[in-house]
Amino acid sequence: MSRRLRLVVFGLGVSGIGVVFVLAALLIPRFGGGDHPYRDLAVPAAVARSAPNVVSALNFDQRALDTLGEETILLASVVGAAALLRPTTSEHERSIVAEDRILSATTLLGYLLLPVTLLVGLDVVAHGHLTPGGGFQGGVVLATGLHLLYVAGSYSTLVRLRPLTWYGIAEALGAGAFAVLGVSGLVAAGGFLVNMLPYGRFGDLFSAGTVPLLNLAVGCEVASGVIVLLAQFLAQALTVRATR
Amino acid sequence: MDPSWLPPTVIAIPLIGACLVLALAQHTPRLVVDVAALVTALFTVAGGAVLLVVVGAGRVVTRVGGWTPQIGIVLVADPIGTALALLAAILTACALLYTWRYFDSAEAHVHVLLLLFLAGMVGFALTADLFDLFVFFELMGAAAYALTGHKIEEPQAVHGGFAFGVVNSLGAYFSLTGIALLYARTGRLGLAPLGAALTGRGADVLVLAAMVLVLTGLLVKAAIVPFHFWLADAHAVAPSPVCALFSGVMAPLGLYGVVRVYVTVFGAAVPAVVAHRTLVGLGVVTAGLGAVMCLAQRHLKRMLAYSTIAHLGLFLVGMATLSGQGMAGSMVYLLGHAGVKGALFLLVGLLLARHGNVDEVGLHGRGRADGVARWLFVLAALALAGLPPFGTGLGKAISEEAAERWWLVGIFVLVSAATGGAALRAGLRVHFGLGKPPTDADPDTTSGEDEAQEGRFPARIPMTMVVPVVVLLVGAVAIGVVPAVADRLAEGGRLFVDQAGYLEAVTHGAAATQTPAPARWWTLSGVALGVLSTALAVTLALLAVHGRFGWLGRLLDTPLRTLHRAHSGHVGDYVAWLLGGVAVLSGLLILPALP
Amino acid sequence: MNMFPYLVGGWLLLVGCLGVVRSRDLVHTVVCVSVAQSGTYVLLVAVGYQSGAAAPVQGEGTPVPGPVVDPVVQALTLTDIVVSATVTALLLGLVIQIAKLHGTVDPDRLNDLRG
Amino acid sequence: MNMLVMLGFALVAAMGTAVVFTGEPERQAVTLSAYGLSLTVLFILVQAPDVALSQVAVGTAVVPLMVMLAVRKVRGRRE
Repeated sequence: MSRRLRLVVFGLGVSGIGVVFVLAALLIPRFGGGDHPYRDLAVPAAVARSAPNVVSALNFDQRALDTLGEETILLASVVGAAALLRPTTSEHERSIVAEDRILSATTLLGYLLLPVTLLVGLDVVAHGHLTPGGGFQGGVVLATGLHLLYVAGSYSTLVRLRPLTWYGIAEALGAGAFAVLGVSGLVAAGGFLVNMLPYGRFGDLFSAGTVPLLNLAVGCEVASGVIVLLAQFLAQALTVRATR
Repeated sequence: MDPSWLPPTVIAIPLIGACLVLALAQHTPRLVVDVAALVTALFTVAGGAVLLVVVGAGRVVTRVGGWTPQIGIVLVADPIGTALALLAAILTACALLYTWRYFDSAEAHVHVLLLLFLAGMVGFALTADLFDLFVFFELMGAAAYALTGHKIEEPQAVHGGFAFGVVNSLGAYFSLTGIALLYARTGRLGLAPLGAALTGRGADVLVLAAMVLVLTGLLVKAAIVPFHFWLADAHAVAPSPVCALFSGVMAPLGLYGVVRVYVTVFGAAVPAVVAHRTLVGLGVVTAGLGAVMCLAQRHLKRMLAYSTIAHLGLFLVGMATLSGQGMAGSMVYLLGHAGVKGALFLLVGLLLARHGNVDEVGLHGRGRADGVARWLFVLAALALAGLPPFGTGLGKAISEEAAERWWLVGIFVLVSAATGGAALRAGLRVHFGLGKPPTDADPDTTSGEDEAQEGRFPARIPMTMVVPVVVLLVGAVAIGVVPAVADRLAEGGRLFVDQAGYLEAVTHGAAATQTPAPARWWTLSGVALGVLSTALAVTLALLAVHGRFGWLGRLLDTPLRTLHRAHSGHVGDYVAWLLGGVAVLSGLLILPALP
Repeated sequence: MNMFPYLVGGWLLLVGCLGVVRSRDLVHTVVCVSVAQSGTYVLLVAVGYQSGAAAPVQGEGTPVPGPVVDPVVQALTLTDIVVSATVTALLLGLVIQIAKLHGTVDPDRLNDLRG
Repeated sequence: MNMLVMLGFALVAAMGTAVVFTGEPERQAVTLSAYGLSLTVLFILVQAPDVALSQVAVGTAVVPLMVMLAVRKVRGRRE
């Protein structure tokens, strides 16, 4: 289609959808209203299992299957991106040029922020059932933290601290651990993904049953997965070149 | 013993297997990876088979995590969903066996992605939660985009994967918007709780708009016109064993989703006649367009892809009857089609491996020495047209009976004849060198000349590549000759369209009422119509091989060119059609359903 | 005013689609797809909002009574964000390979999948 | 309070539109990051701290970084 015709088809479609959507939005319960039947069931259920962070309870207990699927999507796309960005037979990875080691302000900031970020990441993973955050958020923070080394200008250090094979294995084990915990629920408590551990005392680090364990598995998978993912993009942008 | 542990186990097997393969892949030889992946797929097949037996003519309901349907996620295995999960597992096993000698690279990416893809398909077929359906939809998608673009040395492959990814993702976001609207109205996410909440209130614009949006993503997956563009591109470029999965089970799962969601969620709120009329219309248009485009291809995988689109249209017509019989007919047809079409894709993969080419013209006569493969190709082409006793023929016969109206029966016969004829034409030209190679090249179509080599030009065809073809064809015959299959699916069809029974089973776990569905089997007219479409296909193929279309060919030239040009491979075009399609769908479903 | 947040969700979905349709660069296309998806987050959190309610994270010690905003939509949005990031990664990977093989990322100049 | 929430929604709508109408992918990585930040602000305003944390990690850091790297690779091919 020509650009013009394409925009005409799109325009007709959008006007139709727009009218329907506005008419539908008029019938949605008032914004900010108090009618949330699912919430009224989910919040007491979470509290009964000593999980103050109801969102975590939903993600790792009540709707844990969604999260299993979500982590599998992440796994699939990390493996998929690795497959799509593998160097082809007509490409090679050029060696990394050693950077000069002048301690600029950015470098210093990068090195200073690195431990802080890693600690924050671990904290977010560990307290996922108590405070905002969890395995996913913490995992991303951990992975991003490691990449502060790239910001600090030391791609070679980053590469040395990043044995990708092991992160690949850690990613697989993290994702597998979630499913295995699900199956253990089946064996131990008669139901897939059943929260089979004692719920503990409300607000304790070791409470809410399997929620912290699942958080840990996800944290491990997400941190390794995002590192592997970003590694592919960094390699493409920095080192993979066509062989002439 | 309570069988509720089985459905989640069947989802978990390929998932855990994929993680194991990925962990192993880094440090073990290729053979270990091949065996581990294949064993995982076979375990999933076994799990699916056991589940199918346990489900019987009822439903197995699993409350994941032990939560009630209002709080947690529920899995419901019924005969039709389980049959589709089993089909996905069998096709994945075939694909893994076929890839054993197919890819040179020692990478385990394909194995892991295929197993994750399988987990997504099984989850999609078994879940009874609308948001969970979206999650598994995306899981299928993520694995499928990467598999489509896997041949990264080939320009068309990455382009096709990209178009597929964009269109499918946007379709999924429309679905999610619909889910959000439904949640705003009802505060529920489970299919059964949603259905219960919408019962007896009638449908207003909010509910109808939500329905249109939710169905959009599923129709994109099912490649129904005008959401079908991605399918031909993706199938043309994906590795052949992956195509067998896409055509055989991924796209049909989209149709499964459409009917599942309509029946369980909207069955009581939206008049059946409105849904019926719209879906039949979409099915007829899809079948017709797919058949025409199928005949107009020279790229063998694109030809098979359009034939899949045509068949998806036919399945939708059968399912749109919203009757047990129509559902059963479509399912038998779908299973037979998966075997036949899978075999055809694998045979084309063999051509690609042996000759480095999938162009009907360029391969003219070059497949004469392919031994058993050339006879299998002709047989599969005839089966595609509906030759009894293949499952395709039986499914077509049952669907025709369910469709009732004579003109719909005519469409079934013509469309299956056209797709079978196109495949037969290619087989006769490539494997038997019949007719003269055509010389005119249409600039608006893709030829298959520059398709990248898959595999490594084996001098002899390896057994690992022939066995899956034979397995698939034997399976397609078995579906047509083992009465238990059609019987079980007849039961399944009846359960599938029974909204009240589904809601009852999820909320109270009550067993299905045991009124046996009438058995569906070959009838005299069914056999006759199957033979008729096969004969038409043969006639069409012979005419086409010898180029005898004369004035008809000249008359069709301009419209064909326009059609070719509309399938432009431009992702912006596809999205414009997507939006236009949603608007049309809104018009068809909302206006007549308003009080 | 009462429906404004819902309209923002719909607007983002459709404006993202518009971006895809008129895009002249596939990287731009991918970013527009992610904007379209963000429309779904916005719609979801808008649906779950309750005026004056607290975040669905109970305080330390004992659970605090009183309304909280709907945590379910937030759980869904979290999943949605992961999906968005992964889809973006895959599509960008494909774009990088398209650039290598076709020498262009202008959709108007990619014409190898016709008919 | 509600006024602030509405402003948040308006900001997100404006920023999202701006991202779409930024034609140059190089600059889009920046507007996308800013858009991610505006979504984060909105999520904080509507009492969704978990979502805000995800969004700030993914939407303002990881995704724009991937976009930037992809642009760098794609542009590198053209020169």
